[in-house]
Amino acid sequence: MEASTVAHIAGSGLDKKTLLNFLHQMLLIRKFEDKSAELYARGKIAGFLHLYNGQEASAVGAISTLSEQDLLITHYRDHGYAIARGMDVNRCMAELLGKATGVAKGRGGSMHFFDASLGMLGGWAIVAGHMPLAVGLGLASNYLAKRQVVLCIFGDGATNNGYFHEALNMAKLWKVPVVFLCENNLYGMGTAVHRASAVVEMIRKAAPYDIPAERVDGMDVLAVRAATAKAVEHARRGDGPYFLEVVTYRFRGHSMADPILYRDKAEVEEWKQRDPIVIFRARLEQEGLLSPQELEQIERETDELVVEAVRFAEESPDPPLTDLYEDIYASP
Amino acid sequence: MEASTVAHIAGSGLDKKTLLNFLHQMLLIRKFEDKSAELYARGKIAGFLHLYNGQEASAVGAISTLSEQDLLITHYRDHGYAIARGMDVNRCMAELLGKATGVAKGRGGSMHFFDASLGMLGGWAIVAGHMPLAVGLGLASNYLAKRQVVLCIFGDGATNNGYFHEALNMAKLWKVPVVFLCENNLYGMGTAVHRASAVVEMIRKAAPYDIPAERVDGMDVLAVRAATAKAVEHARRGDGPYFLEVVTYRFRGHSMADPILYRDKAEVEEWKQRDPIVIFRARLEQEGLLSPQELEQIERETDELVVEAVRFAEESPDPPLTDLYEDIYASP
Amino acid sequence: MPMITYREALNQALREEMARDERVLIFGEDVVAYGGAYGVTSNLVKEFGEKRVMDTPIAELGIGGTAVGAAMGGLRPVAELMTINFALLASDAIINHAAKVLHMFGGQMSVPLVFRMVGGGGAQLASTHSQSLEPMFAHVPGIKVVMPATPADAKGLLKSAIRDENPVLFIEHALLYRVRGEVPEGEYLIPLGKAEVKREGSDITLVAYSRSTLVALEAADRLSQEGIEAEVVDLRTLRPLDIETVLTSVRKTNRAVTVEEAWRTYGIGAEVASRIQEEAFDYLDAPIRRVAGVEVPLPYAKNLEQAAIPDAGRVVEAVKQLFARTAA
Amino acid sequence: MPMITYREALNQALREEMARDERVLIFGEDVVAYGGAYGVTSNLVKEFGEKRVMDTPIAELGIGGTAVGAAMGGLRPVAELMTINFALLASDAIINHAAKVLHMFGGQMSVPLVFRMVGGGGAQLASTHSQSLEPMFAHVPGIKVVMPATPADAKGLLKSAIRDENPVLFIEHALLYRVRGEVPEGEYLIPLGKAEVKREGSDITLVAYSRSTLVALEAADRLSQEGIEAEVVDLRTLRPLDIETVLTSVRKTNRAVTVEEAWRTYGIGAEVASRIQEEAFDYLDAPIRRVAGVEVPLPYAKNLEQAAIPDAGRVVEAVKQLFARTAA
Ligand SMILES: Cc1ncc(C[n+]2csc(CCOP(=O)(O)OP(=O)(O)O)c2C)c(N)n1
Ligand SMILES: Cc1ncc(C[n+]2csc(CCOP(=O)(O)OP(=O)(O)O)c2C)c(N)n1
Ligand SMILES: [Mg+2]
Ligand SMILES: [Mg+2]
Repeated sequence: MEASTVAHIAGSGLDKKTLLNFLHQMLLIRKFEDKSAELYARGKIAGFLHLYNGQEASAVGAISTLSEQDLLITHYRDHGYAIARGMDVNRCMAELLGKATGVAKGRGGSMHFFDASLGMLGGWAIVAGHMPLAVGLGLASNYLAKRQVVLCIFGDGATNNGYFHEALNMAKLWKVPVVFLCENNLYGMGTAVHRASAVVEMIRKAAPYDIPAERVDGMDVLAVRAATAKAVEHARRGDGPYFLEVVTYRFRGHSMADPILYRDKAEVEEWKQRDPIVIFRARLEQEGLLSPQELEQIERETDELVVEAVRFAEESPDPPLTDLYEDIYASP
Repeated sequence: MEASTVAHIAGSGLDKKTLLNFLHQMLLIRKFEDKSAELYARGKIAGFLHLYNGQEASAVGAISTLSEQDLLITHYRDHGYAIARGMDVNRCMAELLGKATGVAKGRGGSMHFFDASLGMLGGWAIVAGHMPLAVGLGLASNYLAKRQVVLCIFGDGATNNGYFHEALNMAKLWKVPVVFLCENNLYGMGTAVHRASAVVEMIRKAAPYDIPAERVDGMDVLAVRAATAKAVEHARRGDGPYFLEVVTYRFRGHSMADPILYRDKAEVEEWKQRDPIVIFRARLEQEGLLSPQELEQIERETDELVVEAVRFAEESPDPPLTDLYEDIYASP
Repeated sequence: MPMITYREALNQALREEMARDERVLIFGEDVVAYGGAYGVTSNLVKEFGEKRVMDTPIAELGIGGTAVGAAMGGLRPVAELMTINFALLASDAIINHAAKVLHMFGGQMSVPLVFRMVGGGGAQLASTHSQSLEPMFAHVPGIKVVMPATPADAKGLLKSAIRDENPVLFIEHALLYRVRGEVPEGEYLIPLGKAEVKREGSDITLVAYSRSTLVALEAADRLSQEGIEAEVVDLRTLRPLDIETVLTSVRKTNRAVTVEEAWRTYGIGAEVASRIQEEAFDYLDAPIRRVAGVEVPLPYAKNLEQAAIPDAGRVVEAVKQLFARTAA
Repeated sequence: MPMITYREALNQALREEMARDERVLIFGEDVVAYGGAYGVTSNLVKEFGEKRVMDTPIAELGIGGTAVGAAMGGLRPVAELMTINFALLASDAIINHAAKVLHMFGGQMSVPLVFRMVGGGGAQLASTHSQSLEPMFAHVPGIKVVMPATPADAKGLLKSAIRDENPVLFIEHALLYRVRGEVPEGEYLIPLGKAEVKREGSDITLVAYSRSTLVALEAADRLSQEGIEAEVVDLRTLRPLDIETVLTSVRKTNRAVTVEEAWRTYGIGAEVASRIQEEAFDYLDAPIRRVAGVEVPLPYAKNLEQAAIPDAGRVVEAVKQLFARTAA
């Protein structure tokens, strides 16, 4: 895959604490997802459950470049983004279990994680439908001179939708500070990219809007981090939108309901050799930045966080029935 | 304007009869439009009336390349296409007057000319909405091995719509024999191209679909003819869709309701210097292909056709009220 | 009070709200130089500049979505979708996005925005440009749907819509823009969700909205010459629906006819009639009749189009049938 | 007769019609390898190949429009829009294109096509994936809207829909796919536009469609234990609406309750209730009541979602209230 070369760790300009935190976040996401799969199998989680396994480097690398006031808006495969943005895993798990303590009071479920206080503005389930929302958020940022950058994450399948086209054109016309991040995991549901898109390199789709674009290895958290940092800088400077194609792969099915009849095990196994967590951990070790003790501590911390999240979620109350009638209309 | 150079007439490979017929058609369209404007002013025509003055070379040059079984589907500024395709001007005028003898029985009006027998499949008023219809027609042509080419005509404004994006992508994926002809007349309603599109050359918009594209001088009927012939040939060969940008200009307002507050007279006058009819007539004369007598005859014939069309339309009956309830559902 | 047109009243409401609140901005197709397809936004750019009055591409999906995003970002957009026919292309943004934000995300954020558009027929624009699709949108909880019938209501309701914290569909009527009426100057607000008795009467209740209200009023005048006094209730807002005002009237008149341009089946009158018979069953002396648009794509030809749109004659006829029925 | 599931019945109808008519083809998102999001098209590609079973991009505008074009070109496409929630993105293609072709262009061309999609809630998919938007589409003349409740109806109606010369919206229900029932093999057609009495009864008429028909039948069984015999009318087709079958029943029972998952206001029951009171006013012993979806975006949490969707209990309750009322 011709992707931008990996920033040598020493050259990444990141301190050890930050780097270990990346590993911590990626592991936490992976374990959160595996636990969710288990709870789904046990019937504790229902509805559609889209897991992020394999794509962790994208969320962690990209979202690490945002500053506090920046905004994040994503599609439905959103657990990883929420955790990378620092949302409370207890309340995230509670949302999956449909509890009152969930990040959306149990009303949204897996596809609709949201935390206004952290600028995580969803978690949207209509493919590509959130892209013009990102443009609107960018418009507001410019209009109110907030210098907020908006990171909008979507998949390869979304690029074939009319929303994508209208949003990118308007983003360029209005010069909004939006970074469009396309996670090209090679499939939209069960459809391979080449079966749904006339071109297989997503960056080519930014050309007709004159939006600068870069393609990056999505299995390399530092490469994603570096490319996104550049894009965010571009947007914050007032130079308008930027397009990133993050080439990655989802290790699990599209959703837990997916029989996975459309790709063969060999392909999956091959990609698993490029597990972003394994790769990054190895690199940290090579660079002498991760001792066995440190690794063990990170493993333990992340395990505990997930265990605690499940406990919190299971002990949380269901939403009261009166909640059904709340928040239908806002009063002035 | 950097447009493909004009095919020298001798080199156009067209006989005199064909060339004079082009002049005849362009004049007929121009006069039909001027008469329509007059009838609208006199209250005989109502609704939206979008006239084609200035763009005649596009319809005449492009549609002349279609064979009998080919299909044509266009947007609402459709009088020129209908006439170039050989539709009965009497019935076209009757449609504008809302008469029972109209090409759509008076139900469609100016925006919805249609003649199934000639493969003119409308006349559609939702901007860009007809583009996927063209793809569907192309799909049917391939499926039924009809080798029909579909010519789909739309404007610059339509290229910013999601329909455009989804249609071109599907056209390429399905390799349908569709020629997408974009009439870039520099405005979508009152909005200049650069105010509505991130890029001003429409051909750049074909790139992300890997569809071959060409930009041509829309004031030169022979240039349009040559480019379209190539595109149609490509599609008929089974090589898939083709994209043409025809750069032109509308001499009148967007519709008769347009106060034209968005462009200055100077610009209009400048373009009128490039009137496609004047240019083509002059060239024919230079080449010794058009004598004063021949010109006078063409002028007379086209005048008479329009006079007759108005007479026919005015003498035609209104649709019977029972017609309101006809054709709501087709019976098996 | 000054007499101005429905169009001027809307323009005035927009100007006043933009002057009052910096966060209010307008965007849509041709709203700047063109002043909007129907001239409602004309000259606003002169006063507020292109930062607050912005043209968009012909991109209804984009306009719909950017409006939702802008509202989430702290603005109060008034997005023009030109016509309700094109609003179908924004229906996903309106129904799956705008209408869901507040509840689906746990009440963390509301989306105060207005989608302005023209609806209705009668201008010979043929079947894709003449529809009355308000029943489709009024069906959806989470949004409000407003349809003013007079210049004064147009101003008062649009100002309230812009100040409302929720997504509001504001649907104007093509044939009303030139209608004149008295309109209070300056601060003049009409609460959303309140119907109004536009004419008092004791014998029958005519329930209408938008231009059909004028049709009902004309019918009422004619009926009055024949000794039948009709009360005319203008719904003004279709969601939330103020059924109380309707019921109060029907409990007095014991009869009702609904009037609308929309297609009859699954239309606005269906809901009104159902509510009346549910909640005032014992007050009814006769079935509730509906006068509605003929169920066909609206044709271009004037004679056909006119035959498809309810007029005072059809309303008078429906009312007389009701009385004939009960007399018999 | 073989007992098969609703899903298998649909698959069988597709297979039979494709085998019968070369012009029938299927396209939509993930209809090939995936077999459709709900498995309805599974294995069809093995039998008919990728020429007749085609995947599309995630492009509902495109799917909607290409289906209309393909039909105009001489094919009989069965386009899958996956869910009615996404059908909003195809609503312009359906309403401004498919529904207009025949009339607007003077009757020169019809568009025989079927849009298949799933609708309804109950699977905890949250508010953008659980809607019952059929009232929005059923409002539009020029299209037909079909919603089968049983495996047999699913097969018979889908086969008829594919043979129909008009655009048909065929709306399945997510919770019915696993339901089993007897389904005739081979040629089995049910005419569109015909309701069916699914249970006879003399005391009250329950009018429902799709999954709500099963809810009504369950309620009828419970009521019967309390001495109330309910007749259950399954509309099956929402447009054209077969009101005659409903009226015949109500003239016999003198009471009616409608049952639907859609939001109450401007819903299906509103039209049914209006028609009944218009045409059977003197037969009614009590107002027509509507049991419908609670007017909120459907939440994910199971307890909240269940509270929002009509169940047999709510139907029984509504019926009892009617009798209490008339007794009093
Ligand atoms: C408008 C719309 N159409 C269809 C769907 C059903 N759907 C949900 S996810 C999905 C695939 C999206 O693929 P991609 O954009 O590549 O994201 P990924 O799941 O691969 O991360 C589809 C078709 C939807 N949610 N919205
Ligand atoms: C979906 C939709 N949005 C808006 C309109 C209103 N409208 C009609 S024509 C037009 C401009 C189209 O411009 P262009 O595509 O360049 O074609 P031109 O009129 O210049 O030939 C607009 C905005 C419409 N008919 N359909
Ligand atoms: Mg993908
Ligand atoms: Mg143009």
